[in-house]
Amino acid sequence: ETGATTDEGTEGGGEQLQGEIAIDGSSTVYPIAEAVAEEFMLEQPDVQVTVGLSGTGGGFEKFIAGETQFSNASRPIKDEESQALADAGIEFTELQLAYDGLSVVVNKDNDWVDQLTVDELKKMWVDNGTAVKWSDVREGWPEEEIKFYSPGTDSGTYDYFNEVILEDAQINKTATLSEDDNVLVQGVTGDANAIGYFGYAYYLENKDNIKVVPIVNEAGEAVEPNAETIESGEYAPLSRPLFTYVSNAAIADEEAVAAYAQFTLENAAALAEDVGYVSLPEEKYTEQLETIEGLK
Amino acid sequence: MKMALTAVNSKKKPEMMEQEERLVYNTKNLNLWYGDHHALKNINLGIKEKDVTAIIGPSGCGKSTYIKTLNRMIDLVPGVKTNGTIEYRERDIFSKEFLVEELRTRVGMVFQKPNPFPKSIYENIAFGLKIHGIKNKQIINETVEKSLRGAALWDEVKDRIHEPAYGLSGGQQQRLCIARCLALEPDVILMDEPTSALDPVSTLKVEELIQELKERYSIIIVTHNMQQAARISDKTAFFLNGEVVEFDSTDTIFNSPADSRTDDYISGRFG
Amino acid sequence: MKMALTAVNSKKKPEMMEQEERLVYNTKNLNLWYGDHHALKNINLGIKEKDVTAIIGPSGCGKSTYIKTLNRMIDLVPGVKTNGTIEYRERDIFSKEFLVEELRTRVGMVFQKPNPFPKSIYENIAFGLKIHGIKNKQIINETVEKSLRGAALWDEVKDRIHEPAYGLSGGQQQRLCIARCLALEPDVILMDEPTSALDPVSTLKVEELIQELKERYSIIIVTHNMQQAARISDKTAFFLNGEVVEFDSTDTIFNSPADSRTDDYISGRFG
Amino acid sequence: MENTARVKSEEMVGRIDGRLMKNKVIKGIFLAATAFTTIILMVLLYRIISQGAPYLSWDFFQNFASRRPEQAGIKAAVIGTIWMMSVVIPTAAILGVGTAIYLEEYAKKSALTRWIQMNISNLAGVPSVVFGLLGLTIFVRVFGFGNTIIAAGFTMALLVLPVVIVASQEAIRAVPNELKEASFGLGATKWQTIYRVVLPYAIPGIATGSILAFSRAIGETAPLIVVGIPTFVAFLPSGYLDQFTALPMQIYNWTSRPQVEFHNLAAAGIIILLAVLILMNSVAVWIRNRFQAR
Amino acid sequence: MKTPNQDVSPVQQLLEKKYNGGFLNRREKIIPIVLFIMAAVSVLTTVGIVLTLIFETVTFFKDVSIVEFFTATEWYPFSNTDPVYGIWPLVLGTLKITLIASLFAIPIGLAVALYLSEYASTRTRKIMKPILEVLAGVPTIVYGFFALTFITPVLREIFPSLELFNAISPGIVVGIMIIPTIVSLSEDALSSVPEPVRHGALAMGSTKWETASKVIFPAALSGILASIVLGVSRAIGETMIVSIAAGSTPSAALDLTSSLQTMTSYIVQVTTGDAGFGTTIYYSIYSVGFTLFVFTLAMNMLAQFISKRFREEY
Ligand SMILES: Nc1ncnc2c1ncn2[C@@H]1O[C@H](COP(=O)(O)OP(=O)(O)OP(=O)(O)O)[C@@H](O)[C@H]1O
Ligand SMILES: Nc1ncnc2c1ncn2[C@@H]1O[C@H](COP(=O)(O)OP(=O)(O)OP(=O)(O)O)[C@@H](O)[C@H]1O
Ligand SMILES: [Mg+2]
Ligand SMILES: [Mg+2]
Ligand SMILES: O=P([O-])([O-])[O-]
Repeated sequence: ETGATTDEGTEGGGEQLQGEIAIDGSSTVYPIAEAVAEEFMLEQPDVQVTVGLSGTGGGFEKFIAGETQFSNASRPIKDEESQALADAGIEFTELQLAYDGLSVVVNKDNDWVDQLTVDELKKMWVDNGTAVKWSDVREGWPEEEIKFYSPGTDSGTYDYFNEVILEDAQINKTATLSEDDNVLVQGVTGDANAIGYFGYAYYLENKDNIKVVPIVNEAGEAVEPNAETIESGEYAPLSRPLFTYVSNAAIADEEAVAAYAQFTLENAAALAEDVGYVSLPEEKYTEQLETIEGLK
Repeated sequence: MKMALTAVNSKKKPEMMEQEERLVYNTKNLNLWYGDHHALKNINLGIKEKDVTAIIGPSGCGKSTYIKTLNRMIDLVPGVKTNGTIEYRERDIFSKEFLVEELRTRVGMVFQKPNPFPKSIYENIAFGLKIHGIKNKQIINETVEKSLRGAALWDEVKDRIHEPAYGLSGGQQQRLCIARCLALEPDVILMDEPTSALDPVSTLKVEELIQELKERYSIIIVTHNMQQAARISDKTAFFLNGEVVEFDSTDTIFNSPADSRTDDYISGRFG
Repeated sequence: MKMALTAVNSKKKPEMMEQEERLVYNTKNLNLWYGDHHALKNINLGIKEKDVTAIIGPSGCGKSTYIKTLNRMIDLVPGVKTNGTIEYRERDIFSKEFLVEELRTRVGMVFQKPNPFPKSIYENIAFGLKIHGIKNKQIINETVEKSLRGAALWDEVKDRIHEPAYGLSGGQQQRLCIARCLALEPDVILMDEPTSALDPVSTLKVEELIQELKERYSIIIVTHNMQQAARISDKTAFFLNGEVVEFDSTDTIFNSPADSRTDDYISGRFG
Repeated sequence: MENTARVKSEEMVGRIDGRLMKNKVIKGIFLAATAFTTIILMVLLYRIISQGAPYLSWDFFQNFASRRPEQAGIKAAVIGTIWMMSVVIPTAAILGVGTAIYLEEYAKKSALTRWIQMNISNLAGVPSVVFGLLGLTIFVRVFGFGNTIIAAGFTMALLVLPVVIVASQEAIRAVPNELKEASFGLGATKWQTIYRVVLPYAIPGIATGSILAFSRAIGETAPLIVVGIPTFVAFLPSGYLDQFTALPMQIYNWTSRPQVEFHNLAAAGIIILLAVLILMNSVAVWIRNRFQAR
Repeated sequence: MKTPNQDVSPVQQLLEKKYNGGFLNRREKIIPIVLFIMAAVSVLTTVGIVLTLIFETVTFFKDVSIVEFFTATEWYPFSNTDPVYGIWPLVLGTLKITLIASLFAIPIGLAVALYLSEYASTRTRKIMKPILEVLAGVPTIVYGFFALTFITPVLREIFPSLELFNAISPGIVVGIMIIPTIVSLSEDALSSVPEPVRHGALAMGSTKWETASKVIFPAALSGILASIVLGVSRAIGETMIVSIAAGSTPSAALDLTSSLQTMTSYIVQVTTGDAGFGTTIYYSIYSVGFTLFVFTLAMNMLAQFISKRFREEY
């Protein structure tokens, strides 16, 4: 399988490229980026690829400063950031790499939650000044205070959750925030009244210790996150795309960057699944490959 | 040399023969090893109350070792083995029942280099009382004054007893260390070359002090200065290679020693 | 006491009057202050070549200060002010052109406490040569042997010259420090109480060495031991309170001093 | 007089048992504290070792980072750390010892000297993140080094510099004055005395103090994060202006991954880091023993 | 200059040549200058830190009122609607962690140091100190997970009401982390009190404890204080342990059982997070960094003042 992509990937006639490629940005996207870089360097050992994890915003900061060619993001670029890029004279292209299904999870001993709607999520998570008990969410649930575990307010994951669930309302101030998703896993595992959310990969890895909550989508079905439901878009609205942004000038000027962009799109599907994310539908990659072709 | 010493010695006040022969320390067949090194060999020595007993001998002969054994400071050296007994006022100092803390309270020690505590003059002297649970301010104040007077230091420092002891000159520091002992009203004071780090003036002062102290305390003093031994002591023990060669009245030792090695040493033929 | 000293002194070999009067050091109107403290007061002293000149006096009288001024080690003390001149071989030691490094190379110094470097015996002696840029192995080897012989130490250490100097006894260390000076073939050797930290045996050895060295070097020695001054020196200067009270041949100073203060000090009436 | 003295003495002697008891109890408490600390640290070590030891293999040393835990290795991080330390150690050692010599041997006791001294002890307490911010602004941006070995190395060197200075100062101050006098007395110049007498004597102290500081530089994560050191680097640097990654960065990254295998790899990485620390400390102990055999 | 009867030795010849050839040594003049420049680096570092922090801090205060910064009791920069920048919760978080760490580490650290210097055999001391020193270098992420996955569960067994993220567990672990620093430096200070002073006390019949507490400890006080200051500074500056085990909820509550955020963990959160360059949030890390710098500066000054007051010379 990889053999096939190799031939296409080095279509310059199997020539060996040289150069340096600096990638930085989202820690959520990092595993995919690392996998791509790892595979790419097997084929092009003379191209030195580095991947950092300064976070989506930190990545853009470097991208704007012209220090990186690719900037990984777990959310779409913000207006201020594209403005700053425009000011710096850097044109860019957005590439979607994969989906991540934000997984809402509860403690294993939680036997009452079977599914949640977006409204229920919002009711729980938005700060309305009163402490929320499970019984406030649905009749018959225990009269226990809910313990919230959320990624830090400065993360792409939080950003997305904010967009689709909180809709810019203040998150419940009793929520425990942590930058490290493993820490959140620990939180939910250790607390019977806990609820939390984080990247699908973290749920997948810990599925024996925590329970994922099916979320009711617009069609009214309660859907559990898994590879199919995320890819097909059934798991909504909590599946989100992951991006990398690439500098157009770099693609045009540096063969290695163009080859890398191409390689990324060709292999993202397989590699994303390898590291616990979900691939996009095939045609999305093809479309983007064409865009790249046009920039060369 | 010998002549000179005699001259000095003759100035000493006559021995008090009338006093009954009470021993503060009685050492019997004491042997001591540092690891394999046999440092004290079969020492037998009875030390009389209210005497100044000088211990002389060439470097390395075991003077410091012996004096440190008397208050068991030698315990602090790892790997030391002893046998034989030392009796302090008829109690075996090596026995379990005789706590070193008690022994050291009754037997004060003055070291070669003045070693005051890095505290004020006052606190240096109050230290001993405080650790022994004496808290009464008045008793402490009185004792501080009494001890400083006893060490002939009071007049020099009375205006600055709350200043650091390290501001004193070497000789004053040494007298402070003596005062520190006196505060506990010891029975015996051990001194290991107490003046060897001092200048002549300070040495003289300390020697004078020793002369006064002997009225009330038994004093055992190690010195490598034979003139000093001659000047201040009643009895002298001559150590050589870990053995007591001769122990007698200072007069005898310096003027008509029984052993030829003593004579050789005294007259500067070696050591 | 005086009698004793005379007795010792008389053993000294007669002064060499035949030698012409050449001065190594000529001190003129020297004054020195530590901050406000006037430590040396109008010193005038001419020191003769190949003499052993002893400097005596009670503690704090300025002996060390004076000797440290002679090779400008006093420069290391902050806040020292001097006026007057000291000429070394007719060159003003305070002048800009006379570098202290040269002065100290020509004038060796031995300190109160033996202070060998924490290196091997060999390296201790080679040190002076190396800092002066002498790299020739053969010269160094020869000099090491010659200096150790000169310091009467060769026989004792020849089998272990590459072992650490700290393994030597105090007296050997002090002789090593002397050997270290000799390696630079100095003209004058200054000694500040070189035996006061030593035991009697070692003291004797060092004294003997000084007697030998005076054949070839001019020696200035500070001592608080009057017997020592009497035993080894040709001339003696008596310092008191930063002043030179009397400077004369040792015989005169010890037997018929001109100044009554000298007499008082020599005979132990103070100090 | 005689009498009162005796009585007092008896009174004091009577209290000895109580005092000894107190001594014993306190000794017990101290011993317990020591045992407690040791045990906690042993538990910490045990957890790391039992988790990481199975992952230590030749491949682990040979391989670059990988998305597959079983292929992932620590080569880039180890080599990167070595490169970084090759900047940190000489920079901090030369600046630190130089500063210490200046302050101890040359500086006059002036207000300026006191101010420099105070400044150094303050710097020792400045959090490492703040040094990270400094490195980011000065070395990465202003000097334009980017997030390279030299930028990270200088940042870390500044971070540990105060500790190196203080340790060196103490070591230099401990050189007996007599030795300096001996050297001056032989006509040595000031620098010769410093170079040939003071420094050799002070080296064990300088080395032990500094190695502790360098151990800290090896284990610090926060400044590297702030400076923006990349994590995935699948090549070895060939110069000081190359990018690199370092052990704590790699460990940090692995601990934050979802897969438990990566957490185990992190533990294996920590074992390596501890091994490096132990090695460095052994060097310190060796230096101390070697030079103190005088 | 030579006496005539003496044959001129090679050594003197060489020396003679050296001094006649002039002994002008430029090196001796240049070296102090070079060394001074080295000493200036640490001053420049401080200047660099202050400048770095102050410029961005000033920019920050263009957006946020300085009054709000010091008086508001909420730190909520990420709110899209109305962000609040009141430094107090972060300062409080730092104080809580520092306080718990100090309460834990200072007594234990000093007890261990006293044990090692006054009671333990030389051998024990020789083994223990390097071990502790190695542990001083364990990366703090390791301690962080130790807090979260070991200490916290143990504490929660004992106090079930303790939340997963709290001040106590990371506080204790920060304490554990700084114990080696305190032990190592205090032990140095204690054992550098000269042996004769110790013997002086023992010879008066004092027990080891009396000697240690009344003589040795006061004599070593300034060194001990320095070790404490360094340890506490590290507690104030500690980042990873707190980020992992204390959550990241800036909280103005005095309660120790719930999640909090410290100044340092905020800085790391933002640098690894999402904040865009040039945003107020981005500048806020410099203002927090500056506050932190002032904080440690104040503590160091205080400590120096104290140590000067209690210094006992020996
Ligand atoms: N801690 C020790 N370990 C091993 N040997 C020791 C120790 N202390 C002393 N010795 C040895 O024991 C012997 C007697 O030593 P001691 O210190 O009692 O001699 P001294 O008569 O006091 O000599 P000095 O006049 O030099 O003080 C010497 O040979 C010495 O080397
Ligand atoms: N560094 C210094 N600063 C200030 N005063 C000093 C210093 N060194 C010595 N003095 C003072 O100068 C005077 C002379 O001191 P010096 O050391 O020369 O005396 P000394 O004759 O050598 O005495 P000793 O026999 O005790 O060695 C003394 O009063 C001393 O207190
Ligand atoms: Mg002795
Ligand atoms: Mg002197
Ligand atoms: O690293 P982030 O994906 O949370 O920006």
